Amino acid sequence: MSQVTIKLMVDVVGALESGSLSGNLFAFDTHRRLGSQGIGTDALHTAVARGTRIMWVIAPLECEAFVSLEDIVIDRAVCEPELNSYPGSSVTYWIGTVKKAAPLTSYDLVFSLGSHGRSMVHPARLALISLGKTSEKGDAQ
Amino acid sequence: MQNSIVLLVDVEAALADSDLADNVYLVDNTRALGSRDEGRATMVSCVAGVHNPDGSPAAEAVLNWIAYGISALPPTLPRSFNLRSHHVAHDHALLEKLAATTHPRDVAALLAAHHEEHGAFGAQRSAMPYLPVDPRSATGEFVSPDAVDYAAHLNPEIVAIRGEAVEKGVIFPALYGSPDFYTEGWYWSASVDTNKVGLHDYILDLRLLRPTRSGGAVTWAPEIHPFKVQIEVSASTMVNGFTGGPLPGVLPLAPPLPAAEGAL
Amino acid sequence: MTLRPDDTINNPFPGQLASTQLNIVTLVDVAGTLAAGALDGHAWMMDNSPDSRGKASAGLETACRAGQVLNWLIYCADTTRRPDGRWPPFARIVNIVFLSEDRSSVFGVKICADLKIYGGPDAIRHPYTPSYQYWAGAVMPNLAPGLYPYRLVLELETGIPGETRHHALDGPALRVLVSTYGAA
Amino acid sequence: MTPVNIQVFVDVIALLSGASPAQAVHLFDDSSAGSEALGTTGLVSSVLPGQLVRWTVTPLDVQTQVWIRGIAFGAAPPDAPPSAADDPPVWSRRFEGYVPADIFPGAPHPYRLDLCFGAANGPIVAVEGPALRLVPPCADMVAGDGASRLL
Repeated sequence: MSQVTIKLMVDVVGALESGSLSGNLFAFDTHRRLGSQGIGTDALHTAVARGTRIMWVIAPLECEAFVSLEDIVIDRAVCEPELNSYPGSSVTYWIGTVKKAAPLTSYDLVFSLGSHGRSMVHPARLALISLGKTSEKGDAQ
Repeated sequence: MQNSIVLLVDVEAALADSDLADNVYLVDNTRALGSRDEGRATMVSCVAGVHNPDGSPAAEAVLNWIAYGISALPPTLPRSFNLRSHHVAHDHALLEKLAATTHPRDVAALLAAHHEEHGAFGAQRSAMPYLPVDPRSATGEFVSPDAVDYAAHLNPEIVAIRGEAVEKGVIFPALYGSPDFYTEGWYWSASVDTNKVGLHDYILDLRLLRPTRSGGAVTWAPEIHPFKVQIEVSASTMVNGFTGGPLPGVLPLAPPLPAAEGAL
Repeated sequence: MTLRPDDTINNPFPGQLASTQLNIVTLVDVAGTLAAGALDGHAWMMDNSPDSRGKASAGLETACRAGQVLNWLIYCADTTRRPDGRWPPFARIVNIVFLSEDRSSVFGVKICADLKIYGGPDAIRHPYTPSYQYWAGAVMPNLAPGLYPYRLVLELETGIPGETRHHALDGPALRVLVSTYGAA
Repeated sequence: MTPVNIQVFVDVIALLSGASPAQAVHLFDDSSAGSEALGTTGLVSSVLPGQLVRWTVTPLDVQTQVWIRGIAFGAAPPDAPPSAADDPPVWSRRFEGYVPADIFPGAPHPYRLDLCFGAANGPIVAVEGPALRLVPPCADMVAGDGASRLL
């Protein structure tokens, strides 16, 4: 069983200022060589196969800025991410296993930002794509 | 003004490729000032200098660097999560359990369980000087330092900042301490001479650790990989916000005054 | 240490406090302090923790959690270079001393790990190598919730070379909240 | 006569997350003639005719960016354009000026402080409430005696 980490780096101040995560979210994963597309953008498409374990973790751009991932809205027939926290801490991550391969499954991310917990949704820009389709460039779009 | 420059590194891929190209992504916090190629290896950070009319700097310009492994523990974990003394506490707990055990089979089971959860009892983890004493995967699970898979979960470390921008006196980098858990208390920072306007290259030396198994033992060999980055320094002259000119005038208190230049 | 009801403050986002760094900022009017011979009315403290109390006073109560990194920064009211090229006198933090609940004695339990001055470079490679000079520490991970008063000891330049004065702010405190494990 | 420094401290993330300026902005000065409401957005700074007044802004979350975009005196309407145009960039504007010498002391002169943040076309937060109050020159001589001796 393979595992991929999706690291979500958020420019919290930029997102709060513009009221949008568009352009203020930078998503990275460790499957570039397996066909992931758009690494480093807010439209990351992660190449996965049935059985791939996916872990979503947060990284704020600045150490004084709070951000947490409150929800991942995704077709639950494909993946059912669960919220976990690191033992002895209140820092959380999401983890889920791909239940079936699908050509393209986009998902929403729901964040909470800043010291007063402003909620913000990043709709359907990130996606899971099938490992098998990696040779067809642009297929994910 | 402080620029935060973050490097995200796919450590596993970089080790497989023996190359950082395509496996490093950069992000900074000064897009509004003109930084470009955010999220890519080619990112250029913009530093906006401000000078007094006499050319002296009117504001400090500071760069801060940090490098994250994409698969490593998140940087926001408080220190309590991963105290350097945890393994000692675990070893003590094991000793207490062993003292209360009489049957050899139970001793073996305790030792096996401890090894599974926390690594070998009393292991000289410092024998691998670059490895954390309590290695954890991104999900927080204990990983034996003998597990080559652990390479992906280790953070790259910036060990030097050098190159043209340093040699020409554009940036003045040094290593600083902090009580932050994530970096084990170290980060790089530099001041910028904003008189040196233009595009400048510098090199970050990143240290990755490559595990190799020979016989039964795993050795972690440090590898230094240079990575070229650019900054673009611009400068503007400080102007008075009220007058639009270089010098302060009389404050425009209401009711408006007739032009009163040289009131002092 | 007695637990007050507000130690368990109902923050809607319990994850945030321990995972972000807090800045505790002191502003000192150096000239005013030197003229008055005391900090009273010439020094104020603030932080960026949403649940802190007494912001912009000398009695700041910083709401924080075990394990959290705290940075103590100091700013002076006058930082503009004089026409004669000299800089106005400035202030620095020389110690942070945790006190008993009634502030009558030094507290015997370690409150912060790695509490010390930071910002010094590993090497002065060049006259322009920056030096930042701030205090920082991480709240001890096993510290019980409660109120932990402290004394901020400041050293002020007087404008006369080699002559400094020392003053202390005795009003601030850390209010360590109950750590909430798990998700909100 | 020493200048008056008005320091504006801003919890940028709180302000952008919905906190009011009263919660997230703190104003101070070092006037030797006595000021009111230090630490609040209602700061009334005592200033003398001919005295130089300097404003500076500092983020409490030190890695964020905040600038004074403009300062407008009087009863300017909330949507009035700020005092400075878009050029030069906000980070190269210094706000300082001399108190007029020909204004009667006593009445406060309220002003509005427009703050802006990292983005070029981002929001502007208006801080209403602070004021300058002119005091007669003798007020300074009593309160500021010690300071002037040392400095």
